[in-house]
Amino acid sequence: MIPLSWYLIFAAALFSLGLYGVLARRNAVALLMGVELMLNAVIINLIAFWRYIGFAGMSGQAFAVIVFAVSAAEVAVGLALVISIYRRRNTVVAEDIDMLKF
Amino acid sequence: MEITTLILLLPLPPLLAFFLIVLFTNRSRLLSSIIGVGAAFLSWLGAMIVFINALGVEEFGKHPFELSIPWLATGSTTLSIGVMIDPLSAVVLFFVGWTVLMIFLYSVGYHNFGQPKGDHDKKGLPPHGATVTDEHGHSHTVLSVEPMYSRFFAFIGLFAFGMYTLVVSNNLLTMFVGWEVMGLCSYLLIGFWFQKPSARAAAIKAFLTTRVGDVFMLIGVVWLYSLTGTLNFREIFSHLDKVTEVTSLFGWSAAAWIGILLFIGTIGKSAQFPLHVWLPDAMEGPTPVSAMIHAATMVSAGVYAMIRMFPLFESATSDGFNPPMVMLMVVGTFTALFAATIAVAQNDIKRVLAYSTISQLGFMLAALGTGAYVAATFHLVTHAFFKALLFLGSGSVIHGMEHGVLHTGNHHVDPQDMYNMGGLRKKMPITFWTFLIGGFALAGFPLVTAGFWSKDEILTEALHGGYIWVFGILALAALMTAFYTMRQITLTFFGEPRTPEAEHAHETPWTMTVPLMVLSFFAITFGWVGIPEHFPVLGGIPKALGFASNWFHEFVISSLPAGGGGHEGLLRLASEEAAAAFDPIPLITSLVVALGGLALGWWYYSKVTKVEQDFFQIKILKNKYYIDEIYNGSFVRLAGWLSETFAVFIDRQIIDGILHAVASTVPVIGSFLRRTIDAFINWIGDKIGSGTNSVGQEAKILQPGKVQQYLVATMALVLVALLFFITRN
Amino acid sequence: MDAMQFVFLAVAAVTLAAAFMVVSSRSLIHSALWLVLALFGVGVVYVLLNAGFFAVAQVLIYIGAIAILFIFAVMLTRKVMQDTGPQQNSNWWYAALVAVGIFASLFYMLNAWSGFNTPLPALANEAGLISDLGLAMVNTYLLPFELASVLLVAAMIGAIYVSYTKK
Amino acid sequence: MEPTRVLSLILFSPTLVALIMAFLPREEKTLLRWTALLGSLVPFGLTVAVWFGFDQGRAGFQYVENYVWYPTLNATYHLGLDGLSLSMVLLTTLLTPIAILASFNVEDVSKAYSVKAYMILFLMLETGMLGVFLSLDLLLFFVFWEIGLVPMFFLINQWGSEKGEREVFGKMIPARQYASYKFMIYTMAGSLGLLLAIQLIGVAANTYDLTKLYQIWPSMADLKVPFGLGVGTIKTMAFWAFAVAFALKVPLWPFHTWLPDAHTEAPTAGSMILAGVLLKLGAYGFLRLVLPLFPIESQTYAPVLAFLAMMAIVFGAWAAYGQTDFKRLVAYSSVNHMGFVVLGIAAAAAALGKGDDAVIALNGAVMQMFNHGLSAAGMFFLVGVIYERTHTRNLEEFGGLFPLVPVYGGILIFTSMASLGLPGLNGFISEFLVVRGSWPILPLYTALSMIGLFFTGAYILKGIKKVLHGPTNEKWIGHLTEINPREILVMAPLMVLILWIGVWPGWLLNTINSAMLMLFK
Repeated sequence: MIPLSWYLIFAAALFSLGLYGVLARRNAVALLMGVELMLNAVIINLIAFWRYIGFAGMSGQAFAVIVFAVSAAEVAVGLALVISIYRRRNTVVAEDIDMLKF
Repeated sequence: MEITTLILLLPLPPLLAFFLIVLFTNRSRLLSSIIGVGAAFLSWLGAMIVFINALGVEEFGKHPFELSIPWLATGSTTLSIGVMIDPLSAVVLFFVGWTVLMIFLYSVGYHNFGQPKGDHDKKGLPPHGATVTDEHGHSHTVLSVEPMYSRFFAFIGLFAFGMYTLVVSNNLLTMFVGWEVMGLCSYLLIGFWFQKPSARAAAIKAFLTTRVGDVFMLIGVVWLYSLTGTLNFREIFSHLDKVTEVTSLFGWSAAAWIGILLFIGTIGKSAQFPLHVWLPDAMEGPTPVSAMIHAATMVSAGVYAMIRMFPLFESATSDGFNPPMVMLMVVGTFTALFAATIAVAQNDIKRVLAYSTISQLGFMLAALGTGAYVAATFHLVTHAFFKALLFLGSGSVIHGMEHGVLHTGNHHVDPQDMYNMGGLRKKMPITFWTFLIGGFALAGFPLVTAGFWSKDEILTEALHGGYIWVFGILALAALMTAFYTMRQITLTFFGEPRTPEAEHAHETPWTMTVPLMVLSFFAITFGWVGIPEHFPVLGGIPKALGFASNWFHEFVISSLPAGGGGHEGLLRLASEEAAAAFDPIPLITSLVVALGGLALGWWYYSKVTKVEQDFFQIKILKNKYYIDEIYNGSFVRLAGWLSETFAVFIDRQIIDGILHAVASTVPVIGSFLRRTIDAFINWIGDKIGSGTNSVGQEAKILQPGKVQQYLVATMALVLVALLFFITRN
Repeated sequence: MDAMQFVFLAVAAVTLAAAFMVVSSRSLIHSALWLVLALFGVGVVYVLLNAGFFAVAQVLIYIGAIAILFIFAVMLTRKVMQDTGPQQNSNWWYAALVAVGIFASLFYMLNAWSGFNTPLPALANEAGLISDLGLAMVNTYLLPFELASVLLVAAMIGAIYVSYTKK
Repeated sequence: MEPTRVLSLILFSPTLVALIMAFLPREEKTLLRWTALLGSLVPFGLTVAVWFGFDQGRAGFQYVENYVWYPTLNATYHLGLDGLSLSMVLLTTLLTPIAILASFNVEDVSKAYSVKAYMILFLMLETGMLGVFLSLDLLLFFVFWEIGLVPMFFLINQWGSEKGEREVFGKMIPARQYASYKFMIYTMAGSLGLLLAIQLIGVAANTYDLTKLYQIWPSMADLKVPFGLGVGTIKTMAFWAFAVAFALKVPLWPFHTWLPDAHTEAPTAGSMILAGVLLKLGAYGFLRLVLPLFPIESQTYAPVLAFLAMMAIVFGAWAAYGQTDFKRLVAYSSVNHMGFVVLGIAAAAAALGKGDDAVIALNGAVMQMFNHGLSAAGMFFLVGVIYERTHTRNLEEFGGLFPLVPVYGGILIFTSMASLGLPGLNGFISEFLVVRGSWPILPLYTALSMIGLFFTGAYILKGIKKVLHGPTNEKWIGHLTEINPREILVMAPLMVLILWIGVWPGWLLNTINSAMLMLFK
């Protein structure tokens, strides 16, 4: 018998690891991987809540589907951007992409 | 088919021909002329059917053919238009049908159908002739085909449409439509050779001069409409009391003023003094056009409109004085004499006829002014026949002369100048005989010709009406008419050829001579339908043969709504006209003036061989009393000044000047404000701006542009928020 | 500790370990491969949560498509980013602090929540779950579902447009 | 039941098309032109459908749409049609595709002012004009009234004729700039008073809804009047504010001087729309707002209006006759023709509700608006056709072109005759009705206007004389090409309508007549 808390803690841990990846990695591709981990953590949360609390309806799963779509879109666009930047500026280091500074 | 439907369809074939030629067949001369003449033939056929049908109706004047349809919604009422044939329009339709068909046919020959194309002919200029080589290898110049041949048929088609519309209308509005369509066509046709500056000027002159009249006429129509609520002739005449009861300026009734306004329209259209100036210039157009304008259609239209509106004129009497009728009489009589005097001094064969037309139209209007309704109609019809004949005949002469000009190659010889002619009777026999008939009809050669009977009737009526001065002046004008007619015939056809060109003149093709012969038939016989009942010997012949005596009179007079409007004047007139007993004085006068004038003309001009010998080349007559010069000096220049100087000055200098002055104050105020208040505000603004700038310079370090740093900061903030929530609980 | 708990703990441990390798591995290719493992672990967690559809979708979409996409991206950009240099940026240290802090505070907050230890409710009818989801997608959540598809199309066009080079 | 949102659809479909065009690439000129043309045919098609669905016999407005717009101001988004606005909407939606087709040869003048911008501006202009004709709310009316100005300003300013300079304040500036600023500022100046008057009415009656104002405003006796002025004075001032704004637009003498400049300098299609529709906005304002809202004041000042109309007719004709610039001649002819519209309106104002004369005058005025729209658009287009080939508008430089361009010549004569008011063509019907209606009411002014009618003939014939007739000017031989099929296609619908209305005006006049009867009887 697994209580809800386990899933939540697991998800929080996964989220934090992903967050660390996003904040700390230099490579933009790796940065996107971190984002994927965070999104997965979110999906686990949604499904866990659905399983434990909102079992009567399908809202949890429906939201999860949307998050799936969003994450797929995010990866597609994100990687395309990375490739595009790589082509133009010959770098994938997130810190180097700083044209928006003052 | 209902007869009214047929009447409705009458004007359409020429209109259809116009559109067909303009849109489709303008490249084919043959097709265009077939369509044109065919359309004229269809209309002629329809007109004759209608006319014959009309003859068969008992008391036709009371039961005319009429058809109306609602056309314009005007408030709570509706304005109807439609067609009507009553005795008056039936006879007009008769001569219009014939003359139009003849003119169409004549045009085929006149514009040299079947001749080769000229080498240097340009659109918009008369053809110059073409060089051809015959089988023997000799090359010589012949007449060349008109470069805008098809267009001509389109235009005269539209012209015929206008005239038919005008004749079959049962209301003033469609009549005005036909009237104006003809105005347009006369503009287009007078300016047919538009590359000639003189033709261009003449076209504009014609349009604008007639427009002066039209503008007044429009007011007349509108006024009549607003008072009676209808424009249908018969309805107007049955509601004349509505018009006569209204008093207007000078205490004259509205009927008088409307009559005068409508008459001004006719002055323009029928070229009466003082708006006659356009008609002689209209000779710039090709000859069939002149015939169209003078005889068959346009100028007749003016008189026809007056005859049509006669009951209105009649009703305008107040206190024994009838302003519009007097005006008709004065203008008509004056013009009759005035134009005749000018005609005597003209050398251009067509110009003589042009002034003669003005003069003859004056006869009709004067007759109408004296109340001679039938006489005016009669003269209108006979004049249409013989004047069309004369114009076409003169065209034939000119055409023959052009042949001579081409033969000799001397292009300085004017083929229209009568002093370049002479002796043409042998060269152009058919033209000669028909022209002679037409000329005698115009002069009023006794008993035989139609012109005698109609002119005689006018003189008789004038005398009967008690207008001795009208009678006198008209008789004098008739004398001069006979004189200048004989002058023309003598100079053109008799004697010896005065130029080599005249020697080489040639008879014209059958398409031109056949119309001449047909028209000369009517120029003689049409007079016989109107022989007065009491005329010695001849008056009884119709009765003896089983016809109504003075058939024309009986037929046409029934057009007047006798008793219909309940108007006494009309009743009096109708009975009086019927009873006009025979009087020898006018008959003798007619005989004397006609024969005397002809004899004088023959006697004098058979001796004249050079223009210098001609006593009547009087400067003031030759220059048409300098009326053109007076108009140019006054009205035309005034209009030019008003438009080119005055109106432009007002717009550019005064109105725009005020605008610019107002506008120029704005920069002045603006610059003042800029120097004072703005300077202060700017100072504050500058301080704020520079302050912001320096703060920004300091703060920009916070914006490294690195995503992850931003994100760390964000997340740190999120963390702080979380900790805040945790500690709060 | 029953079997389920054991399975869960094992899977979670593997997943978290893999995730840790994802964010810390020097070689990006290794990172990507670790990501595959982590995602697979998450898929197993879905199975434990009776969300079979998501488990399948996880394998198909994340592992089958997204992870492969990552591997391609890594290969395409290999030239400039060798595995030799430092893989963490200069302030990774703040990042770690923030991540740990967030995890800690999340844990603390969840602990304070009354429903934290909700027991697992029984499944009413296992067979209908996927079809329920399908019905919900075309009934109640039709609009979001359609929006998601529009979003995907837009993302696809955008991705093509962004990475397309004009010749 | 009639479809309820069709008016909004008509109103905004040009804007929608313009929006779509904003996303098309600037280089694809052919695509842009065709999109604009096909897009502008949509409102036309809808209008034709509305025309057939319109019930002449029913009083009041049809196809009404009414939504709250600014609740605090009581302003509404209120659209509706009656016979008057229907005929004007038809004119607008008809002329816009024609004008767009006429401007297929327009090119980029700069990067910003490209064909794309031109077409978009044109479509925006259509929405502005339609909005004025359709709105039944004073505030909405004003908004659209102003919207129409902006595209026109840019059209004149950027695509206007390239040559010509005007001296202003001692400086020479390009004529098209001068014309566009004059047009803009002059009209805006007129609108100021209009806006104030609208505010006044809106505040006093607490509504901007025209259908309600028709009931309340004319009889409103107690106003919260500032400065202690009487109600009558305030109403008179409001009347003049309205009248001046509309008179500027019509334009009435002496407010007309912007017109020759703007018309002359505008691009061909711009002149077509200016003369064809924009001038009608002023006359429409008189009919829709001034006469119903200020019946008493209109009656009082009708002689003044009639005097100005007479001056417009006479001076417009004189000035037209005095021009040597072909386009300016045609531009002044608009002053002349629109004078008849105002004359009819003035006559109706003087005898409002008293019998058929007023209704006939109004019928004539509205017909004249429609007819002038057709013939003036045609004339401007024809001037544009020849200008494009010869690059001159100076009448003295033409001459005898008829043999070179017979088809063009025929079309020019036809259109000129319509403009001249030849019976059998449309212009005559309306002039006849105006004269018929105003003669019994204002005989003096009508009689004096006849001078202008005469000179109408004079200047039209002058135009034909200088362009087509006379000896052929040798320098154009071989250079002047015949009117091309696209240009004929532009003229064809205009010519068909000119002839059709001239021969059988009933289809149009019945609609107008029933509307006038309901509005003003």
